Amino acid sequence: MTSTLEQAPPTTPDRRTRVARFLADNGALVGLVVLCVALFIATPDFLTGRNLLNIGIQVSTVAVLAFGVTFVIVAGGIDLSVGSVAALSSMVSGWFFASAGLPGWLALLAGLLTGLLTGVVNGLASAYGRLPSFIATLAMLSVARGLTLVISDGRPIPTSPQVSFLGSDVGPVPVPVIVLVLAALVASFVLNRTVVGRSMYAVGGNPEAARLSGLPVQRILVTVFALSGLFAALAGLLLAGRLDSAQPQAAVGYELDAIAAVVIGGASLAGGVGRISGTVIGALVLVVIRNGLNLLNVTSFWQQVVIGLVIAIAVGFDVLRRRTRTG
Amino acid sequence: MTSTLEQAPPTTPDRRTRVARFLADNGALVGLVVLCVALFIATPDFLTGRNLLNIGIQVSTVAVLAFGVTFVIVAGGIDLSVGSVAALSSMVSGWFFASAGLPGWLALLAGLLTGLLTGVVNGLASAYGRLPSFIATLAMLSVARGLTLVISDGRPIPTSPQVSFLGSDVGPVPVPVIVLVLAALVASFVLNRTVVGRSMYAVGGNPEAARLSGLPVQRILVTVFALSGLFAALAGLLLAGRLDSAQPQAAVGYELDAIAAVVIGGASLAGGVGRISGTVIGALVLVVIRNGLNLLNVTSFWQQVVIGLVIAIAVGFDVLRRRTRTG
Amino acid sequence: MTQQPLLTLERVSKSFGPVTVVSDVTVHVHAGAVQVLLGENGAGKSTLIKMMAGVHQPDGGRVLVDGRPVQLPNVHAAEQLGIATIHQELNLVGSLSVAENVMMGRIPTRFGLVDRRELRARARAALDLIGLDVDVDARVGDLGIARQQLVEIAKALSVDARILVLDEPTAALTRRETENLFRVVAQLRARGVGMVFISHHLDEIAEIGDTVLVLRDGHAVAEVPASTPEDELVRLMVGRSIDEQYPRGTGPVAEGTEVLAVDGLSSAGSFSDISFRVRQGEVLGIAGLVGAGRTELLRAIAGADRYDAGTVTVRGRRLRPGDVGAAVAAGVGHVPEDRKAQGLVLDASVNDNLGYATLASTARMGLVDFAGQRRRAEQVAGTLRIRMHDIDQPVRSLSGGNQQKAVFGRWVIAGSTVLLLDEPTRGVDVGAKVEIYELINAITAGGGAIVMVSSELPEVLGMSDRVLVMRDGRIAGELSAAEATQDAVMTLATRDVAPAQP
Amino acid sequence: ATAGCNRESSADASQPTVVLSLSTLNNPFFVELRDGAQAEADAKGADLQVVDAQNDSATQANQLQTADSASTDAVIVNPVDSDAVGASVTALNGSSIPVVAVDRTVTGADVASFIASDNVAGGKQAADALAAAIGGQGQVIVLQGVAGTSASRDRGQGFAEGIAAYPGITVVAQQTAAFDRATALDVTTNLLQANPGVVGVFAENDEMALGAVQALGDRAGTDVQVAGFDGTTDGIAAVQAGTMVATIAQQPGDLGKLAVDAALAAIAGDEVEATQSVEVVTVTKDNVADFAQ
Ligand SMILES: Nc1ncnc2c1ncn2[C@@H]1O[C@H](COP(=O)(O)OP(=O)(O)OP(=O)(O)O)[C@@H](O)[C@H]1O
Ligand SMILES: Nc1ncnc2c1ncn2[C@@H]1O[C@H](COP(=O)(O)OP(=O)(O)OP(=O)(O)O)[C@@H](O)[C@H]1O
Ligand SMILES: O[C@@H]1[C@H](O)[C@H](O)CO[C@H]1O
Ligand SMILES: [Mg+2]
Ligand SMILES: [Mg+2]
Repeated sequence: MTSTLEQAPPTTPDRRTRVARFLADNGALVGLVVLCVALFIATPDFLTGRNLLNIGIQVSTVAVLAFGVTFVIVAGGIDLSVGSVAALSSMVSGWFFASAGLPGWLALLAGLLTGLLTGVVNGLASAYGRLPSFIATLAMLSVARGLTLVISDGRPIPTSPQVSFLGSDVGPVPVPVIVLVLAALVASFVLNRTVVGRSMYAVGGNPEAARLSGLPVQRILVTVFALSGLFAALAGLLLAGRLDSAQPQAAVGYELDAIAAVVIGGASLAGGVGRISGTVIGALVLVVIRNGLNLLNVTSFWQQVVIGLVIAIAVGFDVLRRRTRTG
Repeated sequence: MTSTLEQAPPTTPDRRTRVARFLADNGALVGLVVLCVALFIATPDFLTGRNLLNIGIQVSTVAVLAFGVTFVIVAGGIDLSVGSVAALSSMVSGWFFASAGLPGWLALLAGLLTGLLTGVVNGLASAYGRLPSFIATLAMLSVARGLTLVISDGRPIPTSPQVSFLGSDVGPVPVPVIVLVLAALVASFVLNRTVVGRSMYAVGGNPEAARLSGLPVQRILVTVFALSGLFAALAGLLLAGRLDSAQPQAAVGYELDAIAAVVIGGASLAGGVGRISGTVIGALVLVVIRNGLNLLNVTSFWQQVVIGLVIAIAVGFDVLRRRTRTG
Repeated sequence: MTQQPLLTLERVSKSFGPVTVVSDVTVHVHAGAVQVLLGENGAGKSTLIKMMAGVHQPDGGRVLVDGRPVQLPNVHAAEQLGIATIHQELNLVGSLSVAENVMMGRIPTRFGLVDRRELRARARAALDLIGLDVDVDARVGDLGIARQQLVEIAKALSVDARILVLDEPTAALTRRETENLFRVVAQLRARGVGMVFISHHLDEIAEIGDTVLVLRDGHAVAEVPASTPEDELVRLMVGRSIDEQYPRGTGPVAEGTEVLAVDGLSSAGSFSDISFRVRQGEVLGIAGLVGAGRTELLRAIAGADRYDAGTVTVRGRRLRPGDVGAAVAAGVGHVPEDRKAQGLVLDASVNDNLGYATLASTARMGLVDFAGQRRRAEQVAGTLRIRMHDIDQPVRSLSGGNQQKAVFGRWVIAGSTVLLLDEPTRGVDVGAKVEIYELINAITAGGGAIVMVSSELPEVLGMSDRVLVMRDGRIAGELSAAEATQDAVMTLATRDVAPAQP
Repeated sequence: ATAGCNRESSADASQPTVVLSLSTLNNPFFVELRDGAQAEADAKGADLQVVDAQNDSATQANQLQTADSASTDAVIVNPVDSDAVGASVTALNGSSIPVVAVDRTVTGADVASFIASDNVAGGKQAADALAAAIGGQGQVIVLQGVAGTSASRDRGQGFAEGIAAYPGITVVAQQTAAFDRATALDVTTNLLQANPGVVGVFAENDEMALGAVQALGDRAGTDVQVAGFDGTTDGIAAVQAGTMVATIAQQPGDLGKLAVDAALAAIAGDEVEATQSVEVVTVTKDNVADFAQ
């Protein structure tokens, strides 16, 4: 999308400190901080340990989904299927446990594999079948949701204890928060330290250059979508764990939240740009607004108005900051 | 999105006939024709005059929405707000008629103006505020829906006779079909014949080159989003006319359908490519599948699976055709 | 050279759709030798080397490596056989670092993970080879096009290749970088690397080439030693001789009115306190080394970038900073240095690309003048001899030199009277260059004014009435046409003056 | 059915074809309604074609239009919105295809029969049940359904009217959780931060009530009482387990069954009752055994 227009103006990276660099790379952070300070002033309930843990739990699903989407967007694609894939994965896991009688941990594995598999299908369709990823994953959005409904016959299925564990606490710390942190570390590690991760930036930034440099572009794309499917499955299992059941309508529409988190976090839909830390911030922006509006008991009609404005303003901070810095 | 990867290889258009050119430019047409033939064989109810008119009516809303989105996508942006803007516009129109007592045609005009205005706001935010259009219009998606609920207090509002007329018939011909045809002609005229329309292709293809050629990129972007808002309003009024009421939850999620219609019609989300005839075909693909599956009484869970597969296959035809042609 | 060639393209042909662009051509690449490919824009040089690089597959004929027929289905296959290629167009990822770009596809790993230290070290070594002094951690997108070209070269050099293919590597370079490159080429030759070299700078051919294969319209027309006189090469290439390479005739109108005035223009980090005037009929050349700030200056004048201080005045009217539209309306035309990123909408047709600057001005009631546009485009395409088979073909499918002509042609159609040219003849063949120079003459004869930035010093010297030399963002000196010699310019360009920025 | 073109139906000619247009199937309530209808259709030898409007009035209009042009003998409609469906039903009236409304009414057109439970009354019953459980005292929160749906409007209205009778009870927060369990979990968690003293929750459906139970953890059924609406399998189970204090049981299976009966009667030209209301029962610990399967 209007690549040049909507991309960050080039930064001049010489001799900047690490902190400054982090700030520069994570634009929406300023927006998030402003949002938090505003909520802290507006309501004493916001900055309590308990509420912060709640936010941690609530952000876990969308953030984990969004990690997968980050890979895809960095590589220049889009994944609309993550919400449906999350639902399908948890449903398959639930079905293997409840109806097929598989041991709980195997059922959990089956769920993850389901996500991986749907991701591979997305990847094959877009890398080898040459479908635009928007179309390939839109098709999967519909197919995966349909299969979820077929498997469940539209009814929730109870989940295995292993999945339910994902929704519980270890001591004072909620498991979703632990999973979130681990997933962020893994995703960030893959993106920054592995060859395939670095290659994603090349494929998204300039696919022609990537190809002419001998990168296996198609295999990288399949990996990217496979990872997205895997993270979607993990998100789906987290959600099922929290609800103690796999819901047929779980995560409907979450793809938009996940993509929004990635873009708020500074990634460009044109590809080649994006970081996991940014995605975490983007997801937090979305969750903190909703949490705050609930705390403030803003009526539900006005909530939507406010959510929209806050998203625009949070990203606006980033734009403003970049513009003043580069003159 | 992976611009080079997902784009059509360049075409060699020498001395092709107009028909061949039309076919080449409207890839999904083959998919649509195959789909229709299959349905014709499968059920006698498909190819009746009555059902074809129904399809015409059913396609009108999503096609008109998608015309507006075509401008935006050609110019390299995206518009997620069209569904909400459609709802808001019809609601404002309904409110002016029912609560403010404006004459029906003025109320209709107020609805169109509402769409135009929200579009201008989207355009300003993305052209001058430098928000990625994904974010600007995502914010508007939320704000416009919220305002719709606020205005209506969550209740449907009856519409003016002028709006209801949009849902009626003139002799044997449904008004939505007439509006659809007129809207397609206007949109196609704007895109192909006017300076601003041709400029959209340049802006979407390479915004920097467009700017350095002296094209007023920012003003063009504002126009693009304004047109999108206007067409969304028209779609909203059509919908309200068909339902004889402005619904607070009207057109939820239609943005994805509209974008899908544009992309199935051959446009690239990377910008610079797209045509109104393609969008019509894309919208027809979506509507014909749903109509056909209803006629065939495919159970609703499986329907979603089939819809996904058909979308992928319809676009796959296009990809296949292009690949064999260019070797 | 009786030994077996490292690489042979044997009677290869290639067509795109109905158009045959290479037909029955044989090329040999020998160890320790530089095979030059010469031909007009669109003659098929790049297409030929893409068949060596595994980008295109020949429709007819064979590729032989060490005498054995091979298949090169993709770039990777070519690399495996030790073939490294510098393509004519830049192939870099702007959002990645210099180091990652240099090592792309060959990122060093330790325990399966990116070995950053090794990555930087190897990239550094490759950059040192050609004498490019940039931070290996800098984003490539932040570099100017000349430095990007050097990164591209370093990328190919860092491969331990047996065969190195260089498609117009010097087009974006000044003499100094070119010399560095040739030094490396000489070293590689000594080590037995076989090379293919393409350039439109004929003087470079004798300097580093061994044999020259001349192509015309996709056919091989002659194979001659690189020592062949330039005139003869030109004749072989274009089928006629060129009387005068730089046909700059009359200078500026003596008392011509001032057309462009730049006063105290400054932009932090790019250039500082630039003032000059250009009169009717004048060609002002701007010379300088890579990174001297010439491009930024030109962009600021054209309205492409904002600036911090100073004014730009065209025929007495001050131009609003950062407003290209206003500049265009005032008769300013700007040929940017990077045709692919800044000049062209690659997927749009040649016709459309030629018409963008005149889209609005030729419209009636907001409607596009299609017939007139096509007429104008066909005419200018003829004048500039843009080689294509259809004016509606996407500009992406034109050869590099012809793309460059399309950017120039846009402003010819617009009738611009103040042309800001940034490397206007990059990649353009000798014949077509003369056409461009003739157009420059026509514009100045009609009372227009030209500012020309070029890294090709002979071009600056041959076509300018006056030369400004920039160094570190400042004007280091001004030379009249008579004073301007290669030495005088280089002295100013490299003399130590206080840098613009602390 | 007035298509006039060809009338050869794919189904057995003796088998009447009934189209059931549901507002959504992404909700156990409607799944149970469908199952009730399907079982009855099978028993009576009718061909039931189920379509899912996915909570979108326009999709429903499209589907009803499609039904009108196909070989349909009767239509059962569960409107996404009562007003919006009027035009489509009018068209069916014009084609003389009998229409039965189920769960939500149709305004502005004729229906052979309307089969439903009274959502406003149900809302009042929920208020009474919740008030009884918390002793007529304390703060409560309300989880609203999808904004703008008639079910949410009517239940909210009924609850507000009902709770007004208890001056000791204050509604401290009303927030939408979109009829969705996961959303309700987050929203309830958040509301509890701002309102730690809450003793009761009314959710406009069971899915949201179950989300609230999840958010409350141990406090559900002890410190805080949760009342839901629908009487879904999970909801009934929660009442049995004591985590929910009450659910207002509609009997979706019965709704479906009666709707099919009414449609078949209308096809046969028999007399059909204009409105049939299905009992809305307040299910609490006391009577839950009658509802549990
Ligand atoms: N993908 C393509 N589709 C159609 N025509 C093409 C394509 N690629 C190249 N051509 C045509 O092939 C011809 C040869 O192009 P090529 O790039 O090989 O020229 P070149 O000799 O390298 O020219 P230059 O000196 O300008 O770089 C040109 O006329 C060009 O338009
Ligand atoms: N070694 C260096 N590292 C980083 N920046 C540099 C260096 N040398 C010069 N620059 C900056 O680069 C900018 C010059 O831009 P640019 O390279 O486009 O100039 P140019 O004269 O047009 O050269 P080119 O031939 O590359 O177009 C100036 O702002 C200058 O301060
Ligand atoms: O009656 C139904 C159910 O309560 C469902 O949970 C939401 O929609 C209503 O119409
Ligand atoms: Mg070339
Ligand atoms: Mg330059």
